[in-house]
Amino acid sequence: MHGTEAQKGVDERLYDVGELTRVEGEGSLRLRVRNGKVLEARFGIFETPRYFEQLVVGRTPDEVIDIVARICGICPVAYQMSAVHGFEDLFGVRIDPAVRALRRLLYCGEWIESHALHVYLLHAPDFLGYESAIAMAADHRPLVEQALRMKKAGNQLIRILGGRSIHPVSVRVGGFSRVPKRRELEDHRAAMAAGLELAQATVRLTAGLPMPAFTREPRVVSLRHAAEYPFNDGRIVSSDGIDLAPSEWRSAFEEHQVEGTNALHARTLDGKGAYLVGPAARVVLAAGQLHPLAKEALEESGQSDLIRTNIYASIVARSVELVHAFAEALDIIDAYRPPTDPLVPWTSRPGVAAWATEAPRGLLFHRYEVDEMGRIRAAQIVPPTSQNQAAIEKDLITAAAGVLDLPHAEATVRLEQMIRSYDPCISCATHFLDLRIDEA
Amino acid sequence: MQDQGSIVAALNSTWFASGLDPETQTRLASIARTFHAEPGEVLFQEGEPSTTFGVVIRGRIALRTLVPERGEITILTIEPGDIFGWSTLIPPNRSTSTGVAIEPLEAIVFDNAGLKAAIRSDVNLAAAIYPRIVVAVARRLNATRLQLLDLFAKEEVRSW
Amino acid sequence: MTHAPVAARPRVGVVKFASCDGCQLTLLNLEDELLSIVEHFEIVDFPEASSSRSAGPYDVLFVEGSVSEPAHVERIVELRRRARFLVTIGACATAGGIQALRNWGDHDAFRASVYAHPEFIHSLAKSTPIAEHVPVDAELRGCPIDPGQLVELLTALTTGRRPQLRDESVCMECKRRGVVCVMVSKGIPCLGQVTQTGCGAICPRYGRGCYGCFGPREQANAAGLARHLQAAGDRPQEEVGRLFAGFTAYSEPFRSMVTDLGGTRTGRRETVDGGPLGDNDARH
Amino acid sequence: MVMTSSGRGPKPIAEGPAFLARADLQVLLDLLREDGRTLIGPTLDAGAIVYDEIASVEDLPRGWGDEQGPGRYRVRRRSDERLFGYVVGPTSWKKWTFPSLIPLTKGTRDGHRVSFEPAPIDAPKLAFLGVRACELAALGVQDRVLAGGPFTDPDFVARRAGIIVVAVQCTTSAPTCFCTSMGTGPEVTSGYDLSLTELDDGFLVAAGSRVGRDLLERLPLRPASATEQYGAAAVVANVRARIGDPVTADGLHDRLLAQLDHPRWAQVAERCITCGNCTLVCPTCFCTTVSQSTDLTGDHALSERIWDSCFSPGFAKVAGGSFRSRPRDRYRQWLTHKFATWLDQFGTFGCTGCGRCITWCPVGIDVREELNAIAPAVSLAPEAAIVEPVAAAPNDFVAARVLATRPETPGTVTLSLTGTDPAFARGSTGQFAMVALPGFPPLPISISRFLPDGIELTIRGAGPATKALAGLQIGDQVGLRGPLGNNWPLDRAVGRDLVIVTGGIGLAPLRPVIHAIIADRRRYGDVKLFYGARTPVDLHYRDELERWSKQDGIDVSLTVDRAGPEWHGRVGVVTQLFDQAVWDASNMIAFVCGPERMMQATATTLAGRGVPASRIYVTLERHMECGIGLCGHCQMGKYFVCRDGPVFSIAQLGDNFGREGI
Repeated sequence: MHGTEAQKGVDERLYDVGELTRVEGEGSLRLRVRNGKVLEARFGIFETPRYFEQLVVGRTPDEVIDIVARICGICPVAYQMSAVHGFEDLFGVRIDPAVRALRRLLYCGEWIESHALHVYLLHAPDFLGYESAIAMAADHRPLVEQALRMKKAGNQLIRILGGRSIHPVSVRVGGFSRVPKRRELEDHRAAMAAGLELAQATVRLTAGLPMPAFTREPRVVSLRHAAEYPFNDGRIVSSDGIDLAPSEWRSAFEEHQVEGTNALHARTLDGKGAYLVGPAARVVLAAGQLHPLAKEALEESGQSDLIRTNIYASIVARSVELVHAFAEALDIIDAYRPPTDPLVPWTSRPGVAAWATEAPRGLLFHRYEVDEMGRIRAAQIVPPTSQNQAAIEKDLITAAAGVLDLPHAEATVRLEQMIRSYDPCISCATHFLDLRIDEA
Repeated sequence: MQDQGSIVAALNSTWFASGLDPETQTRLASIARTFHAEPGEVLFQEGEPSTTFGVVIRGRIALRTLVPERGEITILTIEPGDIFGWSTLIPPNRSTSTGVAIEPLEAIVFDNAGLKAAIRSDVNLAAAIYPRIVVAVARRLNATRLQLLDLFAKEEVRSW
Repeated sequence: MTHAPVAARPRVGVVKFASCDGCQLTLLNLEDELLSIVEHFEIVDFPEASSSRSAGPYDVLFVEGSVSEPAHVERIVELRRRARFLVTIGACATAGGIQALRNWGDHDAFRASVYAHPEFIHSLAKSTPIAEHVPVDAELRGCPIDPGQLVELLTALTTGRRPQLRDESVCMECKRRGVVCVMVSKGIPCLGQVTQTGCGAICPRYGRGCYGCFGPREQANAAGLARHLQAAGDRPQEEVGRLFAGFTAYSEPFRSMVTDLGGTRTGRRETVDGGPLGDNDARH
Repeated sequence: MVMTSSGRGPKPIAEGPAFLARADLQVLLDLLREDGRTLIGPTLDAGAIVYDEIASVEDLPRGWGDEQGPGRYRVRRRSDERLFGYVVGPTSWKKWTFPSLIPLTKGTRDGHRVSFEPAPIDAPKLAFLGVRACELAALGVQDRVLAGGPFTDPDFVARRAGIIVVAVQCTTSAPTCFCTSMGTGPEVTSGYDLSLTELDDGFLVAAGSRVGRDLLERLPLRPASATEQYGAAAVVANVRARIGDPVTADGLHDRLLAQLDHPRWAQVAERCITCGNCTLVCPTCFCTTVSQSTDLTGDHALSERIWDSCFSPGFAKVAGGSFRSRPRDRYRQWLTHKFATWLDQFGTFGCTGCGRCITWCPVGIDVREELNAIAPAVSLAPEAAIVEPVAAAPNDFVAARVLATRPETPGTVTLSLTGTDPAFARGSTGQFAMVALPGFPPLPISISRFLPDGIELTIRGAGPATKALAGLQIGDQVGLRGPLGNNWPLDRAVGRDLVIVTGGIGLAPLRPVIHAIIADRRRYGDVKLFYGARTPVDLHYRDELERWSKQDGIDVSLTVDRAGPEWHGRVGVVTQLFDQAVWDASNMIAFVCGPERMMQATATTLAGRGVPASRIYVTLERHMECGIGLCGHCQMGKYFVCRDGPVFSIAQLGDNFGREGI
């Protein structure tokens, strides 16, 4: 980080983090302010493009499920889910209800693993003033241990269903290549029940954290389902009236390339620009479908409003979703009967397979053109972080005002903390952003 | 002028010449002379024209070759009974290594011109000597192959 | 002292190149061991987990990801200089990863097809494993790496013993666990025979064929397997090729299989301003 | 018939074979469970009939059969309700008699002290239900290999003792069966406690042991009718007829060993993936390896024994590389072991004709085809293997203490150990010890000197384990097992001229020979030591070498591969020291030790100088893990180097010596 060069009469400050830490992937932050005016606010991402949308061309749907998982090591299940539901929708595959439940259970595992990781290991150190959870463990070992216990419970759940916690192998078009025996899930119940209590404690903990002042009311977008908290089904809705089938993302949104950009921004066609996806958006739009225990935790926290207006409070939203994921997982485990037909046969048909599901970080849209041979002809993948970028940059400017009076180092940390509130998944996004603010 | 009898006797004691028929031995002895050298004495130089062919009777000759930065490396020692200077008979007639006596040396040697003349003029002599030279050189070739394998070299140790 | 550990408390770095972060995440996923690991190892650089940074020197450096842009080439050479022990982790670092499928394609076409302004994009035509650029002391295979093998490597480091990473076929692990061969009993093509063990035979245990994410084992007779799969299962050549066109496709002999049999091809990403099937297609 | 063989007074129902209604089979299962036994039997799982824990008759594959062929297996419905209407599946009983993983030793390190604690053996009480004739034969083979001595595997012995075997006669066969050729079936004749022959509505039951007879008496039986007896005999006879005799086992041993250079080996290697499936589904393959693990402190180590395969790359690895680097070598090793050298070692074929290696070969290689292509004729009987008994179980080590350390050459050190296992006091020249440190694989190391209450080991720090050993300090402890292996035949050297040819650290195993000679010098004729090293500093035991030549009447000649000007000794390979020496070989015997290639060259030269192959002895290095012929790694032809060697005469080794890939 560079210091501040104050020249006569000019107070120019540069907040520069060459490589953001405690985020997934490689990104940078640069904010230049002169006399209180933001000259440059950049959330750069120098992750190399891996051309996934090209790699899947010519492959079969089941191969796609394996390949797109590799876009992200933290949320591989999300990629498998958007893809598999898209294909099943196109091919008209009717999956066994128990399979659908197992898919939600798998998603629960990923939310738990990802949220526990972010809340405690990546984000909490900002609030408590540590450089890492490892350093934090020296003073708050029990805290870190409970995080690890929750994380482990989530990872183990994915392991039972998919063989391993990262890039699980069992999700196939039509169901699963293998479904667990009842015993396998029952044996894991105790760990999940313990996790639920820890998650509830987590909401109390994060609700009690000192929230930096920050106010704005962004447009939020997420899936919403009449009966369920959104995982892999529901309609795409927004705080300002968008309401679409999960396959219709493109009727309201588009991607476009900005100069100096290594990938694509998402924006709405209505020209209103930035919008926010992720835990905060989901809690705002779908709180009604939260599991009773999660609802209860949210009310106790008393932060429903703060979650809407203060990005830093996303850590509370994330904690509430931890409670939901544990609670719903327990319900599914208790009700589980192995599906009579774990893997229903299907036949490919040409057309467009498009679907959106809720990754831990927010709405994840996939679109595949399938040819007569049942091979992918073209693909489009829109991860949450690319949808959030515009919002992130907007909030960077909003946040700027709040940090100018702080000591430089502290201010920089605060800005990083702001960006971390989005839990940006940069490997997913693989964008270069170069946002120039013209002197207004 | 040397005592031919003692030379024949010496030749007879060597692997190289023992078993040759008396006639050939006498013929050889007639163009041979005994030769003495002290330790450290250089007998021939790598790359120089090779002028003498010989058989070691006593002592030891080190065949050395110069490796830049590693200095003079001894690649072979020649023991009693063995021959040296075979390049004398085989083009381009230049020494393939430097020969240094490392123990008080006694040898029977043949001068380039005399030996070649004798061989040209005496088919039987040629027929008797060349096979022995070929065997000697083949022996060295085989030994060199084994040396090349560097059998006692330590195992290449990786970081693990 | 009979043992020769790398260092009293080795200084460890974790860095990434082109990758999904899943392999470094595996370290954070060692929930039971993590806290005692950080007692025995000093994690000096691990951007995904900590804001405290160090440019080395490292006693042990874990490298994730493949070399796939110009800047990577100098960076890995520099990192190698600062690392006593360089350990590549995962299929990207050890084999080039799934992104190495582009090595068969036309890179410019790739860029042009994804981006309206390809001239902005800086990436190499090929995605290559770390070992193609610098010497590597040890590698953990897999997409992602196996937590058990990671622990084995760490404990080996503290005791100075050679880590027990077996280079036999996946079948060995599969049969030790009593799994019924999916290829023989179900006719599912499986790369287990030519793939290096280490994962615990996950795919066969989960009713699938191995897709080779741990890469070819020593002397993998990929050609023999390919011949058998084509003949016995009378599968089209390209379908057999696609089996090898996975996460370690760029490792020989899988690479030759893909080159000879096909299995990967470049295509076209529909650009934002609409494609052949029209911009929107609502079926709800 | 077995039942009459029982000593007890016959009961009426036991006069002839008895009949058990299918509905009453559960009674047998209950009897076995009441006896506190876990039942292992056939059950349908994941599209195959596997052996697993079963509770009742309901778990059996009622009405299921199978279709098998090279590289292909499918279960299929039968038209009847048979419980045993299938042929052998992917599982073999060795899963319980010789599990794929067992804990071996707990090692702990406390400062400079080490200790080794053998893992307790826990052998469950089991009942095997549905064992076929070929599988009974396989259990028999395991008994010979693992319990036949001179060394036994305590874990196997304990497990085997806890098992009751209920056999079933084969009433159906698969195209992969060839028990008839291997002489193991299809008729169940011995090795069982009870045998069942399944008929349409029940079983013909017979007892094969006292235990079986006791069970028999508690079953609701009725005498079998003549028709039932005839029917039972007929179905089994049909099975034999259907299988025929696909492989001529007579003389197979010699036919096969005569074809070590057959082009077919290379051809099959193009199809063979060397995946190892054939060896792991085989009911008799017993090769294992030991894997080490430690905790983060390195003070607590665990070693476990897991199934290994001669098809795996690491299997034949030594410092210099793998002895069987080519797939063709691995396939040849496996096939020749199963059908030839196994006979030399254990007096029986390693194959029982169950056909698993054919069905479960993913690429469908048919061992019968290969045998008939490679070895199609007839000839003699095998010669017996040499066995030198020593030492204890593979999992125990006795901790010895380092008394002194002496650097020999750069990277090589000699350790004097004391407090060793008393067995070492009886040890002799040429033997080796398995040397262990917690967390490291035990290593076979030649004993370079026998002391009154200890031994010396000379160690070259090459890999981590040898480095750790070479780094031992005075007072440190190390685990030893031994002495192992056979001796240099000094008795044959008495009254003869002895030539010792060695190179580098190869002098270590011969050092005790020289000590022994010096101790009783007059009994031997001329003793010549030809010793080669890489460079002058690589010569071991320099002070001793001088003493030997100056005062002990040993004629010592040294040579090095390369040297600087300061060296006035000989330069050249060791063979040149004597390939022209004038000597009388008529009464000569030679001991040779060094890198294998050097020993070949030496043996060739010695033979050329008139020393008969029967009097040229070499000591072989092979990858060894157990040191007592149980792990299979060090096999060379019909020998296990650790057990039958390491010292062999060139005559013994024949043209296997120096042949690639043996």
